[in-house]
Amino acid sequence: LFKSSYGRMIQTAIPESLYTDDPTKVVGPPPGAVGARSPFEHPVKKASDTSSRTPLQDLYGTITPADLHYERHHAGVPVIDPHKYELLIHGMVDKPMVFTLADLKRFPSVSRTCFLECSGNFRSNKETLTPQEICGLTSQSEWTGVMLTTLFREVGVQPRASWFLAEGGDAAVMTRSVPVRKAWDDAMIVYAQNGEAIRPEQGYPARLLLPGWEGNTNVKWLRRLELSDQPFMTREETSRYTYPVKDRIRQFSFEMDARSIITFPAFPQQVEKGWIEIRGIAWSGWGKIAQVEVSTNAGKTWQPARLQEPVLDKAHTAFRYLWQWNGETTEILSRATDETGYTQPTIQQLLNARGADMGGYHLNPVTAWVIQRDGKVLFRPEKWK
Amino acid sequence: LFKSSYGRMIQTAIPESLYTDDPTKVVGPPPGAVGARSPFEHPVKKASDTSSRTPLQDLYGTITPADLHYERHHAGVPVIDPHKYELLIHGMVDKPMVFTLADLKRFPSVSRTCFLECSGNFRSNKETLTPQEICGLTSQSEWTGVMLTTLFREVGVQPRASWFLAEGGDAAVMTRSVPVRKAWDDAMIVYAQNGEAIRPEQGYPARLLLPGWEGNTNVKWLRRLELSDQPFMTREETSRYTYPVKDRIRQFSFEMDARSIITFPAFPQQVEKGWIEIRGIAWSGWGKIAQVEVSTNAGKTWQPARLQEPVLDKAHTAFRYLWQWNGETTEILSRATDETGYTQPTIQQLLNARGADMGGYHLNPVTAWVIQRDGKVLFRPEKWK
Amino acid sequence: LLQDTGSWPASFHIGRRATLAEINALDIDIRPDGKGLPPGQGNALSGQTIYTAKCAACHGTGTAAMNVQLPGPALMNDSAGANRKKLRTIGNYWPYATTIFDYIRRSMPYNAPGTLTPDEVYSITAYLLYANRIIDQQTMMNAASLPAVEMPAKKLFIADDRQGGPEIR
Amino acid sequence: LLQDTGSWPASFHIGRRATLAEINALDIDIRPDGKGLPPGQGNALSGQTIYTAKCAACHGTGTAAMNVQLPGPALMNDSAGANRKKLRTIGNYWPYATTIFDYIRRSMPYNAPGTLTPDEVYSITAYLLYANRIIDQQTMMNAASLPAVEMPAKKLFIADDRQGGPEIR
Ligand code: HEC
Ligand code: HEC
Ligand SMILES: [Ca+2]
Ligand SMILES: [Ca+2]
Ligand SMILES: [Ca+2]
Ligand SMILES: [Ca+2]
Ligand SMILES: [Ca+2]
Ligand SMILES: [Ca+2]
Ligand SMILES: [Co+2]
Ligand SMILES: [Co+2]
Repeated sequence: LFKSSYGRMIQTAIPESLYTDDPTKVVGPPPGAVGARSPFEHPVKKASDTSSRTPLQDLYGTITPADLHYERHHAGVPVIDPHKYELLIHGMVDKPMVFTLADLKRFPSVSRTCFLECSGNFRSNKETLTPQEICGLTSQSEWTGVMLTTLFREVGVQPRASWFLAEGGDAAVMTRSVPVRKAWDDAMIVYAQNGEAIRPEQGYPARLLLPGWEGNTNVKWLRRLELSDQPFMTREETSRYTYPVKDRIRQFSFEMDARSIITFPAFPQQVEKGWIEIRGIAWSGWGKIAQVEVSTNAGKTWQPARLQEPVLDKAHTAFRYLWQWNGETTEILSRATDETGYTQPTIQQLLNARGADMGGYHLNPVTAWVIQRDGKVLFRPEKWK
Repeated sequence: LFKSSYGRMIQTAIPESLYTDDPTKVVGPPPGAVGARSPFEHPVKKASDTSSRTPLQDLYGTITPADLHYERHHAGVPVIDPHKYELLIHGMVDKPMVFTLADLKRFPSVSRTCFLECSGNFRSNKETLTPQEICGLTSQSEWTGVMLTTLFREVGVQPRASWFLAEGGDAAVMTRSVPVRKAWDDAMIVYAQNGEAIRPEQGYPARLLLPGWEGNTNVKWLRRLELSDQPFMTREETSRYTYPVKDRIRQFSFEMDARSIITFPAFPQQVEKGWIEIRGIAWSGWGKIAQVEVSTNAGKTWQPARLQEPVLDKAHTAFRYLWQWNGETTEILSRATDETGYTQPTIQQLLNARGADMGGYHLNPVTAWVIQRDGKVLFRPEKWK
Repeated sequence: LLQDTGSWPASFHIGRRATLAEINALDIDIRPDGKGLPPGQGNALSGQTIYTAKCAACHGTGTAAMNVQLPGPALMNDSAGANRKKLRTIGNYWPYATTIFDYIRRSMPYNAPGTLTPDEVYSITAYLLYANRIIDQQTMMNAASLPAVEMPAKKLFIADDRQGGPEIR
Repeated sequence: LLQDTGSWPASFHIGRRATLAEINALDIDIRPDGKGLPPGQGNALSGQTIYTAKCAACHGTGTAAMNVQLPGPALMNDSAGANRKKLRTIGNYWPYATTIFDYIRRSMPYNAPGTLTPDEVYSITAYLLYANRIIDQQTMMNAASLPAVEMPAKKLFIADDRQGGPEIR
């Protein structure tokens, strides 16, 4: 008689024994305190020693679930007690000050949805790469916090201050120098992500958010800001996050250039002849996405894709393009154009601009997927080294 | 020597032993496959036998984390195998059809962010109620799926069809009748929520989404749609989700009227004299929020609050109002106005319109918080029965 | 939000045609005009026996709120149409008799939904109509008689007249 | 996005003034001009001993990529400024000597960060500069001499000239 589990199950662990041929005949677990994924869904980040990548091909729309946000740390994820947390702002200010987390939350707040992207976000070594492997070091959240200007106003940043050091409270004591102009533009100190407290991997309890700027500058577990009249030339802005351009080394490359990737169809999908909605995301660190074009004939001709409204500033923007595949081998590509008029380049255009030794940061080439006759989809690797 | 846990910890369970006075001295867990909340954060839904409520006072911005989305089921959460899932559309159509989940995902897709709210979302019985307890039966997600019109076009809905039955695959085999006009307007069948597959509690693998309409009509675990020239008069639209208005019973009340609630400061917060940013959310099932006004003197005068951009159609909209509290006892209130010109009423206005026996559905009164001299915040209960 | 469907094909050729057998297996709803009612019948006499065995444990047999809190709501009122403010039941709040059949067949008993035969559902429906003073104990309920039952609360129902705009309704 | 701050008070009176002791406890950064360098000193001779004990296990002592994959990157090149395309090291890629001190003090050794004394950091810094053929084995590194070290790669660095707009850079 008691097929019912009413009142006895906890929803965070639905056992296999509950699986049934006809769910209309079995009462399920009642409402609970915290939900959980369906036991049939297992989206995971792909982790290496130093980073883990968002499964772009498993996602829909534009929000990245917080537990699938990409990670890049330089000494792991610190455990920070929010009651002990403090942010120090000092240097070229009238009044050096300390703010607790509760203090930060009391200031006027702002929410904004934008992407983060590691500037080393590109892999291209073989055909069997997923969108996650090619460029899963980007994710998007709705962030909430205080505008950095609000705090700069409070401490009285001096007119001659042109840079600030942002320092993390992790075991790398991560530091980056940031031009003060970014604070007057749109920098924030954020303590919330997708509606709840920011996650440990994204900087709990508070991080710097520099919309559109390379991930590493968005210092996590932020403990200190020092105002200065010059950059500090930390290891992360000299030995790392710089790259050869012709015979020089380009430094302080902050904005992430416009980029897009088709996430469906993509390896390891297999598609059928007929109507296919080509889907992907496009973003730019310079502003809004103005247009995404899709080619279904290996780049010979391009058609505009539909953009999902609302198109936000410096945000992952979903695009879609309806295509009837005739079953012949072909290549599909996407390219993003942002509101500054910049169009996502090919790897060859990047090579022309930067030289053959161009290094691995800030690479945003158009990527192509080969659709084989059997419907299998393969990445088309770019070879340039 | 080995304080480091590098490579040995898994991040989904950071043990207390890792807590340290100085996180800059201890390497933390490396990047992982799935993130987790900080061990210091425990947002939870408040569950009864039949529903669980979103902790509005613990949230920031406008997205509700999927595992904190409110729940209301009539026979628990079914476990549905996505590979066996099918949606049947039949009745007054030219071509009755069956769609698998994979089929639904192949059609042209759309993402939209909107709220859901149970039409029974109101409690008012005592002073010590949190926003969660007063009106936590509302949450917001970014939903992705197929427009219902896309499917209706495919099956050929007949011109005389004016209603459709939506039926769930749970043990209640939940059914509601919906006017076909909502399909031509903005109804969707959604399979994704906040970037990932929809959660079991919200209808995995697919549910009906009727933006702005009472939660119960957004049938979860959707298995069947039947087109008809009349409503089916199911239990949920006769015995339930109807309410006495004067001497009659009002039926088919779909749209959720404009509403707002201050979520900070709110019970059980205690505030200090000085500057306070009053925060809350406002929403309307009839369209966009046009304005939110805040009163800090028990309703004598009202001032416009700032609305967080982008203000979306039928969506939770964050509002903020900067206020300097002088330490005297007072009452703070918010009231929303939507783009149709409707302003959130007082309970007295609702009583005047509906009569003393007005029942518990579709109640959206202005709610007031009493700020005591000691900074403690209490709800001001409404008594009308 | 809505797509520009101008360039769309007449059909995407996604999904497959439903068979009549597939439709019949799921098409369990009953409309107020009786459409969907299966063959079979039953009256309050047989219904009372089934109700006592399968329903009373959760819904009780009384008409008023008892001291114990039951898992399911009360289903009966002393006199049709009365006491609506105190207790909403089939007798004083349900506008269509067909809804009783539809709901019990799909959702009840709560712990074993979908297990009742059509005759059992007709019988229990007849019993609940009888216990709410709407039909008498012998009247057979079937596909012809059930939709014809006049429910006392029907006249009370009005369609929502809210329409947006400044007026509070 | 930016707030209309017109109606804001000059101060919200949230947060508190930092004390000098608090600032000094956290203010560990070193600027290229030497600002922030603590008292103390060391040269490559003492540095090599410490490096062998605390760093070599992860970073090796060689200058070329070895067959074993070490946990940390190689830090030395045979000749200053050479082989940049093959191996990026302090000698051929780091523009400021102060960065070595700053980074080692805050982040190394990887498994015990923040445990080195100023003298130890000066010594290791001197050793790494020596091993990269930039200074000789005896030269003392301290708050005065370290910022004065000319790094071979400095002349290579240029500020980003991307500025949005159609041009690919
Ligand atoms: C194990 C407990 C249980 C049993 C046994 C049970 N029910 Fe129910 N019944 C419930 C619950 C709980 C509800 C409310 C469900 C909801 O609101 O979604 C309910 C609701 C109902 C309703 C709707 C009441 C209203 O006011 O809307 C009817 C009619 C009903 N049951 C009839 C029956 C019949 C007939 C049987 C036996 C064949 C039965 N029930 C057996 C628990 C039970
Ligand atoms: C347990 C392993 C380990 C030990 C011991 C260790 N390191 Fe490291 N070191 C690393 C790793 C890993 C990195 C790379 C960190 C990163 O990229 O964030 C690194 C990076 C560095 C760098 C930056 C290299 C570059 O090219 O940017 C320097 C300089 C350095 N270490 C110096 C030292 C010194 C000096 C010591 C001893 C006092 C030391 N390390 C001990 C693992 C170690
Ligand atoms: Ca549940
Ligand atoms: Ca720049
Ligand atoms: Ca991690
Ligand atoms: Ca209506
Ligand atoms: Ca039917
Ligand atoms: Ca300093
Ligand atoms: Co990075
Ligand atoms: Co509801």
